[in-house]
Amino acid sequence: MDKDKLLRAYSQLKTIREFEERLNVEIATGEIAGFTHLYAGQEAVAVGVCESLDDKDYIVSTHRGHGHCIAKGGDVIDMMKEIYGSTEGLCKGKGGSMHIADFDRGILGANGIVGGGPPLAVGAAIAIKQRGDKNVAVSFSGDGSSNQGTVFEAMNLAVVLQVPSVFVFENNGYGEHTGADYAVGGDLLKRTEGFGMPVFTADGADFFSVYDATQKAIEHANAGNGPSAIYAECPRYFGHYVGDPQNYRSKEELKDIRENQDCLKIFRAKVIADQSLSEAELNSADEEVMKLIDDAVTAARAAPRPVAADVLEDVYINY
Amino acid sequence: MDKDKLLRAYSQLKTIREFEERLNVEIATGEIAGFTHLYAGQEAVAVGVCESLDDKDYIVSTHRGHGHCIAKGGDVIDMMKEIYGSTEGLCKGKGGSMHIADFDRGILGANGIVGGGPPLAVGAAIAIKQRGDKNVAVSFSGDGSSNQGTVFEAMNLAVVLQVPSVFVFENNGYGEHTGADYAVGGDLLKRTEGFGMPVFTADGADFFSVYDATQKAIEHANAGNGPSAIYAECPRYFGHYVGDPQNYRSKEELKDIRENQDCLKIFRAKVIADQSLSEAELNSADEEVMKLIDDAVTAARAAPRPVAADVLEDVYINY
Amino acid sequence: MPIKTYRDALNEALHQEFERDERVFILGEDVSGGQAGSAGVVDAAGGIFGVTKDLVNKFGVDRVIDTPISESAIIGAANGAALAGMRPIAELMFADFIGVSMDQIFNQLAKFRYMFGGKTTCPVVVRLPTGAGMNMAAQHSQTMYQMMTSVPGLKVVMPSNAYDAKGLLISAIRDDDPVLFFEHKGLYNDKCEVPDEPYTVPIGEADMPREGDDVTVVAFSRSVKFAIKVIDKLAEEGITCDLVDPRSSSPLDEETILESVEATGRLVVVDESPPRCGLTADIAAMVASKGFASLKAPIEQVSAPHTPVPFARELERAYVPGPAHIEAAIRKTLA
Amino acid sequence: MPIKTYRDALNEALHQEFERDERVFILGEDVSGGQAGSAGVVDAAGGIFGVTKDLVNKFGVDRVIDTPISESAIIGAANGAALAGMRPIAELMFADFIGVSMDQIFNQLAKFRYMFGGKTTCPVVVRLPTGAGMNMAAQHSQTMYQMMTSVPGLKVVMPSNAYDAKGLLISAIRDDDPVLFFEHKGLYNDKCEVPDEPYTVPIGEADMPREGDDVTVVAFSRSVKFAIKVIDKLAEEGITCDLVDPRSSSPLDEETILESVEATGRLVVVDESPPRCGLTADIAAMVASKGFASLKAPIEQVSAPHTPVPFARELERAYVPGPAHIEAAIRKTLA
Ligand SMILES: Cc1ncc(C[n+]2csc(CCOP(=O)(O)OP(=O)(O)O)c2C)c(N)n1
Ligand SMILES: Cc1ncc(C[n+]2csc(CCOP(=O)(O)OP(=O)(O)O)c2C)c(N)n1
Ligand SMILES: [Mg+2]
Ligand SMILES: [Mg+2]
Repeated sequence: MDKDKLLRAYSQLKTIREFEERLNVEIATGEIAGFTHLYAGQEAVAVGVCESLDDKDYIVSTHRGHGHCIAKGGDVIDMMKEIYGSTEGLCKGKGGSMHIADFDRGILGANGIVGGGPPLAVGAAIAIKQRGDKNVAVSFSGDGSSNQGTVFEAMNLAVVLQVPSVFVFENNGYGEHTGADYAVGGDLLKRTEGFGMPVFTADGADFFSVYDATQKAIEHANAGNGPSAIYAECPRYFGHYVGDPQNYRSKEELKDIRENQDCLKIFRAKVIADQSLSEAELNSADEEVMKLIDDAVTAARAAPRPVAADVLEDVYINY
Repeated sequence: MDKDKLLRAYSQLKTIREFEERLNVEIATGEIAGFTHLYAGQEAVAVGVCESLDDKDYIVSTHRGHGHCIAKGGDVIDMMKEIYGSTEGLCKGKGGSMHIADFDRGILGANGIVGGGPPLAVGAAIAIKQRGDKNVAVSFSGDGSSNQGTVFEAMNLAVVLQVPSVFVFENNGYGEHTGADYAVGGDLLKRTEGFGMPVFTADGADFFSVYDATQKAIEHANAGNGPSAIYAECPRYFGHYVGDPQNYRSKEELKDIRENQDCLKIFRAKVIADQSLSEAELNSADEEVMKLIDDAVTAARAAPRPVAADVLEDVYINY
Repeated sequence: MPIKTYRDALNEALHQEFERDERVFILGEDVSGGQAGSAGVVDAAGGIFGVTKDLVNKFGVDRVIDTPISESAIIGAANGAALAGMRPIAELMFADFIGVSMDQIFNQLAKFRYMFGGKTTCPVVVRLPTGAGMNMAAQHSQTMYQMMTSVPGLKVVMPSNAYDAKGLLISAIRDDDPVLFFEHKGLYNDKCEVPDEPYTVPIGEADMPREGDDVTVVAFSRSVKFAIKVIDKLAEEGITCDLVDPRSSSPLDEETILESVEATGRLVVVDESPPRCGLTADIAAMVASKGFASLKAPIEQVSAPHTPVPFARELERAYVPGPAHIEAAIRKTLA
Repeated sequence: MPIKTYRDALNEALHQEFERDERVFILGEDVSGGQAGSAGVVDAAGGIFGVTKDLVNKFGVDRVIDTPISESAIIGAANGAALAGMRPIAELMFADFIGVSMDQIFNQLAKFRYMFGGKTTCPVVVRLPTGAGMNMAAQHSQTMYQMMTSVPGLKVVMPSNAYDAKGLLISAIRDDDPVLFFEHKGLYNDKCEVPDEPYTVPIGEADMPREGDDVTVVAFSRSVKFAIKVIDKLAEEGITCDLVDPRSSSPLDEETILESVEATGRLVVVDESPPRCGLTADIAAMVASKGFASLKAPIEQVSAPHTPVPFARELERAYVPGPAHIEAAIRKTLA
């Protein structure tokens, strides 16, 4: 990977992290409405996958969608505005955190329904195949989501139709307050392989590992071999939603994942060790990110607010 | 297996076969309303499973439910009456062929929704576990049904809760007009095993093979090891429904399954070869069955019909 | 003009729209039929009711897609393909099966345009064979469109004759919003004049197949057919009725209904769905709110009873609101 | 009498019914919470809204069952357990998630008793946190009960206060028919007097929290609270209203509504669902058909607009029909 790409990947990881860390603070002010699910800890998955994609590839995200959207090129400022509920937000304040979408970037939406996304991605993959394009349609699912019937159906349909879908499973150990080891019966990998598609396993705290797995998935699709899956274990730094007291997790776990499974630390260590990027370059990327996030919050706070009449727009009829 | 049990099993196989063959004829008279799906060809599965069960075990059936219901002890005459729509039918003429149920026999209903049954069976298994009983709750699913999300969800839930469910998959090669080889992505066995439960494979044309598999599934459950599955390939003798022209199947296939995959022939050959039953005994069982079916049709034709006011019964309120 | 069945009119609409726009495709169970069967054919079915007949022979398996029995994936895939620029048609074999795909219908398809701030539309047509009359019992006979009418963002269309069937389906396919298209199973064999060339019937404009002075009858789907029968009979007695067929319950042509009630002062609403939160209640309420001053008599609602659909012939016959029920209601409102 | 929140009243009902009948159990996502978490606790959640708090500590994981995220299996398992003699309670985390379990709700649960000819009942309670007000946007804010009211065989209950919440939940658990029990998220913290001992509030009997002469207001769920506010304010001006809280939309206490309209001649119906085939239309239609002679003015319906629920605070506030909308409607019907 060349230097520019590496720096870009790092910036993306850092942008997601800081976006989420900052939201965690800002939500406490009461300015942001609704429920927010933070992606911090899992950045290597979103960025590892999306750095292999371009605007003509599709992703379908989840309730925990900020990371996927940023990684796929969603505008950070417009995202922040959406989360604040401004009319300048990506969805004009109608969607909020759980429904961020950007169709020009191939982001077919975050989704508040667990398991809602994978069937949509199969549909996008059908579109790709019918147009004869060489692209992929990626769905993200969590460990919890992997138990939703719609996800199994989507995998089966993709296999039957041999469309270029990539099913990314992010096992962050929990679905809300329930451990994956409880809720996922049997073996997530074997369940997926049972559908007759390869599963590329990656280290979800290591950008490079996820990136490599994604390259394989794309090659598989481009060769006309249909769908595949990527399986990555990764840490969830925060609670399920902002405000979750997390009494089901031990202090040790929370400490350990920050210390030993921080994708930013791991990335930095690798690129410094093999001298592909310098500490100074990384630090200056950090600074740019911090400024971007600052700007985003400032802009979002100042952005125009919707008015009551806007409720009746964007639907084909009112009664 | 002792002689009585063997004779009983044979009679059950034969009863189902003749019930269905006769319906195929009677439907042509126009006396029977609605859609009817015949089970002929698959008898060894229903009987092989249900001969191991008693009234305190539960089954949940499918749209192709006659065989399961007869095998589980459903009254043949009352079933026939239901199919004819009489008030003396098992469901007072309100359900018909697709909704036969008999709660005293542990038959929690045929089901017109593909994939509707397996979650119900998991619920019955929860009931068994909570009461501390040593019973099982069996769901039947077809190859086509195995692709419905609800079926995957049911398997996962049963594994997570370690309840005594048995998931029987009958692969008769087709879901309506579509071949199982097309619609079932990957491998049905591996998909099922991926949930972490054993799958006992049986020859669906051979009663003894299915019976043995069922014994294993029950032992597994009784030992407190939770759910398991039975996988059986079997032939479907008729079309998907009575009237289906079956232009998607070759004449050779239809001939071959009658000649080489007839569970009645196979059963007879075995028990005669090992001298456990005589030809005469089998023939006299046949005669009894033929009479029973005749009686059932005669009774069903003569049975009382519902009246308009019955529409408003059996629901908690009308408006 | 050529006479065609409702079924063939729909089939023709599909052929013509497939021809016109290569982004149009269809997916569902056995929409072609025969995949991996021992006879080696892939045009075995053409849909269980024959509406997609021959499409696969003309347009191939990539555009006439047989699916596993996975309704959530069927609707979800249609939704995703539409977001990605296609014009998918999804077939549910029976409207009743909407239950296993309901989230993709009301939380996804219906909401995308609004929830994403108008930055996309989701032009999916879902075709749903609807209604009772074939003794298929509780899980294969429901209308379902009354529930769907309550979902903002969905258009809900239910043609009552072959001419409308073709014109409305073409409109539905060309519509940028999602359309749930309910085809009554009891109408597939009904015939009327249907032009060979493609044409559209606008969604949201009521038809008025009968005009009269005494009573306004509003009826949907197969009930229109029953209402025509009754109205023609009553005309012989000198009782004349406006018959409004809204063609779609959403958008609803309130104006045509209100104008008619203004003239007649009496309203009978007929639909095969159960009564609670149903279409008869919906229309009655609209008139009680917006056309109250015109009303000379209580509004009569003719619906199915509030029960599941029963199996036996005698029971189903009593269940479906037919000509006798409609006639009684018209007479009552005049009494 | 002790003052308790709606949430605690519900929790108390559950504890008492679990105690009374060992066939009662609950299943859902995180109804206990914490299974296989690194802290090794299994009472981490008690339901995302805390309604099932502490149940697991008293009754154990066999009766307080955490499930995977598989709503079809959750409802289906409840249905199957009920057919097998248990009295299950299923929790859907949000009413909106009914979409992924809808078949098990309307094709299975609702239909068993009828379809099987009355040979069984299916005593399942499904608890569904409902409604807008928390800025959770289109997929976490819907009422859904209007759609469920159209399904024959289901009872549909929506308590508007803590007292009713406890009494209705106990009735629901003891009911032999399936009950969909809608708990408004915006009411969980509301308080009133709630007896410590178990008691029942009958399902299908309306409450009348305000009595008056000028207008009949019928309101459901959280709208009752808004209506009380407005009615108390208008009383100071000398305008007095009957307020009917039906408590359940099905069965519906038609009599109480009709009697009140007979006395007042004016009707305002309020509900947070969208308008089409909704509860306001349903009640309006019922009165337009059965109470027409009493009506002195057009019926006013106060509902949400026919749009999905928007996210931003300003938008959601405009979306939910609140006191201002109700007041305007009451004044309009008197104008
Ligand atoms: C159909 C549905 N059921 C339940 C929920 C509530 N819910 C939101 S996120 C979540 C957990 C999802 O777990 P997982 O897939 O592992 O994703 P993670 O939150 O870990 O990113 C649940 C249960 C929902 N949004 N949709
Ligand atoms: C949810 C749902 N989708 C589709 C159907 C229509 N349908 C009835 S039976 C059937 C095929 C089922 O195939 P399989 O499970 O293999 O059972 P078989 O008919 O072979 O016994 C289909 C598609 C249905 N009844 N329910
Ligand atoms: Mg997770
Ligand atoms: Mg089959």
